[in-house]
Amino acid sequence: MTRTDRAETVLAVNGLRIEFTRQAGPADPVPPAVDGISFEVHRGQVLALVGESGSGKSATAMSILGLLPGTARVSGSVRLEGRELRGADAAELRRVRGGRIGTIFQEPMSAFTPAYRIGWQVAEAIRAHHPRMPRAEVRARTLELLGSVGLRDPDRVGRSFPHELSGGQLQRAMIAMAISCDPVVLIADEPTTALDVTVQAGILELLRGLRTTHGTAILLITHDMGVVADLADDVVVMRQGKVVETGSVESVFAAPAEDYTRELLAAVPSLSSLQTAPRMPSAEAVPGDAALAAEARDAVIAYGRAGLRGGGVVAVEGASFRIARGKTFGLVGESGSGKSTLGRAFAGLLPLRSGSIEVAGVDLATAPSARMRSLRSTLGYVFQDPASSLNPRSLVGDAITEPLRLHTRAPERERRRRAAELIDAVRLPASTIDRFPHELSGGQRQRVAIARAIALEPTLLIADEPTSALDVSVQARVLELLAELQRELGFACLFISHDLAVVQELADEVAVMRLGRIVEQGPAGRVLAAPENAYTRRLLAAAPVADPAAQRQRRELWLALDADDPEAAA
Amino acid sequence: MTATTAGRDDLAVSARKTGFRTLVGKLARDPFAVASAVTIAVFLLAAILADPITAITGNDPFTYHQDLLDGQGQPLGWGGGISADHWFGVEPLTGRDLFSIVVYGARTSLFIGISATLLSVLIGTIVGITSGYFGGWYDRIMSRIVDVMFGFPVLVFLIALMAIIPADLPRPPFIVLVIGLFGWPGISRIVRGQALALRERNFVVASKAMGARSGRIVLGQVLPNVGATIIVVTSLIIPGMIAAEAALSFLGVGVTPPTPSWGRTIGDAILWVRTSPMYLVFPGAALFLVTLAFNVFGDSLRDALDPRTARR
Amino acid sequence: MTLLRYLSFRLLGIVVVLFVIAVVTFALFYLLPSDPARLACGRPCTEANLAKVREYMGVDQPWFVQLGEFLRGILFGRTFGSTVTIDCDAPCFGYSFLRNATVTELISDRFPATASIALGAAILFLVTGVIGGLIASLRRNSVVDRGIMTFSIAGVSTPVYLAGILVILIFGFTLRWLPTSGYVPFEDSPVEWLTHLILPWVSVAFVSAAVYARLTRSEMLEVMGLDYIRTARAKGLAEARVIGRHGLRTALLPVVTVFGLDLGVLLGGAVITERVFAIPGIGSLLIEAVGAVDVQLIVGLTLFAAFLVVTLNLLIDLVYGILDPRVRVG
Amino acid sequence: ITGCTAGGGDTGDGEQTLYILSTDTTLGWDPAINVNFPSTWEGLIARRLTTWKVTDSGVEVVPDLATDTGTVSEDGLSWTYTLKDGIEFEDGTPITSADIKYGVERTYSPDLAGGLHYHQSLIQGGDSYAGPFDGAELDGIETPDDKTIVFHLTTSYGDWPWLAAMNAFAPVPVGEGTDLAAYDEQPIASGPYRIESNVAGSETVFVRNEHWDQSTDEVRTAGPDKIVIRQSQNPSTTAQSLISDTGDAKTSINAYPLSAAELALVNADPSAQERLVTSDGGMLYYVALNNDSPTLSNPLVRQAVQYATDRAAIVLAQGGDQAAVAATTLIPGGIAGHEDFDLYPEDVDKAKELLAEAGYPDGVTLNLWVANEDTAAAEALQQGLARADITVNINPLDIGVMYGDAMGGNPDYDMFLSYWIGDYPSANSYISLMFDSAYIDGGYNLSRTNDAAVDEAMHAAIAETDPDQAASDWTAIDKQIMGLGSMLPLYLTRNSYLGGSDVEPFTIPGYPPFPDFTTLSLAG
Ligand SMILES: Nc1ncnc2c1ncn2[C@@H]1O[C@H](COP(=O)(O)OP(=O)(O)OP(=O)(O)O)[C@@H](O)[C@H]1O
Ligand SMILES: Nc1ncnc2c1ncn2[C@@H]1O[C@H](COP(=O)(O)OP(=O)(O)OP(=O)(O)O)[C@@H](O)[C@H]1O
Ligand SMILES: [Mg+2]
Ligand SMILES: [Mg+2]
Repeated sequence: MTRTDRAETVLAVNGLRIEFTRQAGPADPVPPAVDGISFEVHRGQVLALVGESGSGKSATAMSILGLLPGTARVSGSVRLEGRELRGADAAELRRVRGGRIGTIFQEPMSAFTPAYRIGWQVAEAIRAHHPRMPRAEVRARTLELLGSVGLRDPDRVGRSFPHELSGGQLQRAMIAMAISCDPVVLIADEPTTALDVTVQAGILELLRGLRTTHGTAILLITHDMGVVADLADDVVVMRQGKVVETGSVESVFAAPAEDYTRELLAAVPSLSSLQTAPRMPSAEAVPGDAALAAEARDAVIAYGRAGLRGGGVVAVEGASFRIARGKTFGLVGESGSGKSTLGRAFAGLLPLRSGSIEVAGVDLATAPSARMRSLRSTLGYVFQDPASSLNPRSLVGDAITEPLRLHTRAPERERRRRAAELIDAVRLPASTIDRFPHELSGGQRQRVAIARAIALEPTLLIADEPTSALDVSVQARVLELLAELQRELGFACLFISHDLAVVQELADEVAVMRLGRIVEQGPAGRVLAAPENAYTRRLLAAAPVADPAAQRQRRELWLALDADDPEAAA
Repeated sequence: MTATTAGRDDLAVSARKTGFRTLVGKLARDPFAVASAVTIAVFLLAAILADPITAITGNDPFTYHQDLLDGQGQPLGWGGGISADHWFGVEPLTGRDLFSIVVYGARTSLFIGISATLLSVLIGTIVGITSGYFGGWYDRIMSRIVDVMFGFPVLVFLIALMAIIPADLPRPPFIVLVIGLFGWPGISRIVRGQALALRERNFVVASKAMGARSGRIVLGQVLPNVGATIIVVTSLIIPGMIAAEAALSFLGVGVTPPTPSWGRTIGDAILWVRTSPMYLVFPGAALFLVTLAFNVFGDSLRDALDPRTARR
Repeated sequence: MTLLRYLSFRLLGIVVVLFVIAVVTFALFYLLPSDPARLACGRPCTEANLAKVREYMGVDQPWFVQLGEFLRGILFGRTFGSTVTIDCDAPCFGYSFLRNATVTELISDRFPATASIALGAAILFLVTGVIGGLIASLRRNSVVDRGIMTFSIAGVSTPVYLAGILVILIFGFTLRWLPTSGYVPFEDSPVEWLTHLILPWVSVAFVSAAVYARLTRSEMLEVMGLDYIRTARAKGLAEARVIGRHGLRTALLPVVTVFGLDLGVLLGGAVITERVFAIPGIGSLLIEAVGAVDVQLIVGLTLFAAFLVVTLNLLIDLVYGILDPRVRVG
Repeated sequence: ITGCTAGGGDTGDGEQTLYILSTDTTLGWDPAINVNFPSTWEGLIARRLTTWKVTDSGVEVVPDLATDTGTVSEDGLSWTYTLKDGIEFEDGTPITSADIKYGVERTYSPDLAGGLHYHQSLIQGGDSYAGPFDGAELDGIETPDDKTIVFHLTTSYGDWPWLAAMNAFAPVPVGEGTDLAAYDEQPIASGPYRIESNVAGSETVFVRNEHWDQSTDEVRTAGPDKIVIRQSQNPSTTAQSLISDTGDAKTSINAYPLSAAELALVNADPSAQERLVTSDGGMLYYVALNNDSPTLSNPLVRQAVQYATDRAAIVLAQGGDQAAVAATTLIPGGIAGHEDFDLYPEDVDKAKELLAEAGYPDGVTLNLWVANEDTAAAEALQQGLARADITVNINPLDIGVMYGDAMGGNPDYDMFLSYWIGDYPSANSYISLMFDSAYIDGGYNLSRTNDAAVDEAMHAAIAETDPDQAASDWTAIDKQIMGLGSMLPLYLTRNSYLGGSDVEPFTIPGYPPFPDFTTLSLAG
């Protein structure tokens, strides 16, 4: 913070230190989660807090509002508009929370109380700070807020329960709630992590608007360097609870002073240059039958029971593509476009309403159950959410060798040896084998899931967003690992992601999905560099890159495309 | 697959202990668990070794000692006739040795309480898991059966049944069967709810994707995750079952006299509580202690089995 | 499935359940070698007299015929009596020959007492249990928490009759605060109604509240760690509101389920409590009916109890939908 | 509120209320089916032709609605009664002989089964009569005028005067009582009280019947202004509140005898002890030894059981001599025909010998049916018999189910423990119902005694109209039956009642062992 032409400081954190004590048991020393960090946030500015997972970003944000659990010990000072917040009494804290400081949480899905309607929850936030405001006015203000965050139908959204809305809609509602009392500071903890790029772009745009129109100061927490480049004015890089580097976004991105920052930036996968002009379709090399690992033909997949007149949710409509042996087939598209559904169908977990899917020449719909089971031994599956795909009560070693137990007669000792091999293959410390999933970090869990998927040396690996929950450095490692394993084992891979850069790095072929349909497919280089479909182009434009200058151009491009497209996402 | 694992064979030997021994180790470090386990063990031992234990004073729960009573059948002497021969005193009206009655009563009450619980938990778990996991028509039919079971007054059934079964057949197994067979719907409901949620969890789907058969998924993935609930329910139900036996005896459809049972003794002793309080205190305390122990032990066991609280 | 379809499906289920219960109960008492006519026949009982009574009670018929008549009575009503005519209008749930009254009348006579015990006790144990569990969860691992949990274990471990007798001894005879037995209808004297019911309520609540305290505590511990609680706090809500509106609301879901069952069972007759406190309710009526092998009354009461349980089940499922919109039907 | 209002039964205007605390949960008052003794509750509302006068020494039949206790014809087949003047129902209509006839006729309706039916087959035409509701009349009863009623019997019957005192001989206004449920709840009273309200399971309230005239009634004194029968009372709490003697308890009395535990409570409280009234005898507890059982069909085994019985233990298990006296005969003390004898003085060795002789040197195993509430006696019996290697399996049952089974074609027991009290104080009512072979299936002949000699002797004794001759006949029959060994009398209860301090002192004879509510009065 060297510049002097700064706007006034609204939030100042000084020498913040956070320690978590354990509930019971021996008092083995735990290193502090946050160790003496300081930064300032200025009116109308965005300060980004970046760093690897577990570096203390969220803990810092929570401590500002005094929302850490009772096991946390906090020292240092947090000043809001010059007043000390640490040690403030409950009433003062309540006034600040939601009043002076608004908060947007990670994972909008779980951040709303499931039992109440969205409108009610937003109104509750208003009433908490304006207890005497008349009902009608509260209602009007709620609708106005929901409208102001770009929700198309605020009335309907207000009447909806959280589970009835999409992640993007919820995140917007969350922002509406956060700004309901015109806060001077907005804390946004990973506001877009779970969202797809087009929605993300919309939300970032919204935050930017807030900053300019209301002069709100924003403390942005993220590990997505593209998002930082897109929105932030200043950056604080954290690692293991300490500040590594501070500076303006331009200076940090252009000339990182610390090794760690450099590493972090280098790990960000980047989209190669983007062409937005439509091109003539060109003939594409389609793999012949011999080289085929799997194929979908006019697959229609629906959830729910099919009534007489269709019924249920049709999630995938008429998808056809082929996956060549040893190649990676990328599946991209916005959230809810049916990517995971297709993935599940390839594993035979969902019935097809019509069409067919063949894996290794076997039609999944007609295969007898014994055939199906043996087929599954040649299939690896990495689920979208790695944490939940591991049984919390199984040790990692047992989880990894589950396929061996199911399909081979390998004795215990042999299984254990194999587990050690696999753990090693995914570059995890050997001790991981005897841990429970909850004792691992997200990245580690993801790797365990991969290890399990390749345990039987599959011919087809379905990887559903294997890196979505990871920070860039870990993500880079996992992707590298996947590529390496593929080279080694030669499996075909159905790679599902909404991160175009990641897909570009890994995939040979790409299909772009939207609303259950494949809108465009072809070689990765072609589709991602010179998309023919308008939607693909918009998707590409929405993906932020970790370069502030370049990102500014991309943003303008995206805004232009967005304005063109009548069906731009809500 | 790579050379790096070559030198790592040491790994293959020392597996992390997740089995019974670790569990015991964890429990051993929890003073509440130890205390309750010891209590339960003492009662179980007393139940099993009822004969030698009561033989110490040369008593049994059946012999009348009416010489120890006054003309109205009240125990003579302090504390309901407590003496070196009769540690807990004697029963009013009959003069039977109360210590023997409590010790032998443990046999009946614990046998009925534990077996009926096991029966209920077994059926409840099987029905609950399968109907939660498989769903569909099976689940709907099972839910209706559970409704029937809930709606049916056990007591009527028991009273009627007791009149049908031949008198010379021992009653405890029948009581176990009946209260066990009527006790499972509650458990099945709880388990079903959990299984329903677990079915959608990714690790269950993952297991399916790996080619596991339904049976294996139910046993290997679903069951361990409802285990904690089952254990807690079990520990809560055992006292309930002992109390149910006691209540049946209170209503006169319990075990046949003179077979000692805590429930019957307590039911009788209540009438005497003001004139011979010790008659109620000893069996009452025994019932209370053992149910308390089961509850506390259940709580500890749940904590010990949950990997998330492993480091406590 | 629409709400209407769901409801009709469930109502059909209730009918089936009740039918099954009626069949089982009839069959069960037919298995009994007891002859209800002999018990009704008076002293001395001649063969001729017995035959008349048998015919009059309808027990000379095979059980399925009796069952058929019974079911027909529910739908269309029926008449009893040989030289006098006793009308039992639809829905007729039977007639007690020993009491010269239709089962419906008997139930409506006795139900207020049972309902008074059940509802009062239910409210008491629900409120104390939930509040106890709530306090314990908020003061986790404190002395208060341990105290409440120990007390609740004591409750679980106490048979209800023991609790009943103990409260009678303490509050009725030692302290002489409250009457110890009997039931006074609310219409006669609300005050007496209340004072007569306090002890039954307390003894039932002491035993049952424990379960609720434990359940509430564990659910609250779970829920209060969820993300949306943090959101509610970050909005600047008062802690009481966070706990009450956001925490408890979800934590109460399983409590509601258990409560529905408990209430259903209690309403169907608190047999032991009624016996200990000498309250003429459905439970004691059932015991008497069984003792007298009054088959129609037994079946009628059984059906009534079952009906309460299954209807409350349905009701709870619907309430569940209100509390948790995610499982809402329709 | 029980125990909270001060001042006993005196309500504001000096009205006195007697509270009778009963465990009953339903009380029906239709005289056709009510089985109360004439001296207890039903006697308060229903007068009958004759009634009981209870004194310290026992009970005698005295005129009630009739001017005398009836005149019997030479052949003993017709009984004639003349009604008093000035007798009215509670609504003021005079009671006529037709009302009495109608009342008796009602008891024949199958819709009103369940009462005492001793008179039914005795009266001519009774076997084919099915009640008055369809207009039919019973030929055996004649009412030449409003004041006279004549009963024509099929056979002479020595105990007839006792029968005429039963509830069946209470008047019911002709044509009334067709709504059976309503009439059972609130019959039309002829006694000193009428029913003001009757809530099943809760309480029955008796208030004064203004149309009852004391001068026409030589027994009832109608002391309290109001009598409330509290139903569904818990025996243990009843005893506790009577001991405490506060509030309503001062004018309360228990309807059913105190148990051993309750007695112990009374004994611990000197002031309560003073108020305790105990009868000399009461219900006869007995064990019927099933003559049809494979083992007990052998008279030697039955005798072994008799010899091995430990009556002292059984009596103490009831609460000692304060609560019971050992019984060795069928006819209890206080009943004409009673003679003290013991054919089987306790002798375990003899019992073993008999068993060995019967071919059971290692003992026998017998099952015993007993009602849930009587298991204490069963256990004490069990331990006594165990001394002679007789193993007893106790099968406690609900009392209704137990009788329903035993009489309903499933007499699957070896021994059956229960109690008996005659419906009127005659040896006949203690013996004939229990040992006449006609009552084996479906009746109270639970020992299934089928002995032609016994049958014959009983029929003769029943027809005997000379009381003294009848008494000695019954004594002989008592010995005869005891000789068969098929009946094991255990003990007679001594019934204890505890009145509140405002209940005037009273006594209880051995028969009927209940307080005489028709004469009970309150102090003040
Ligand atoms: N309630 C808690 N109890 C104990 N330790 C905690 C708690 N919350 C966080 N920590 C620890 O504090 C450290 C900082 O966590 P924090 O959530 O701030 O990380 P983060 O930078 O937000 O990571 P991510 O990018 O994964 O969200 C981590 O090591 C974490 O394990
Ligand atoms: N179990 C289900 N039942 C009903 N509808 C479902 C179910 N799972 C998914 N859907 C719906 O199917 C559609 C496709 O979902 P899918 O999970 O395949 O999307 P996705 O492309 O993987 O999205 P994301 O990027 O968010 O993972 C969505 O509209 C979704 O709401
Ligand atoms: Mg975080
Ligand atoms: Mg997905």
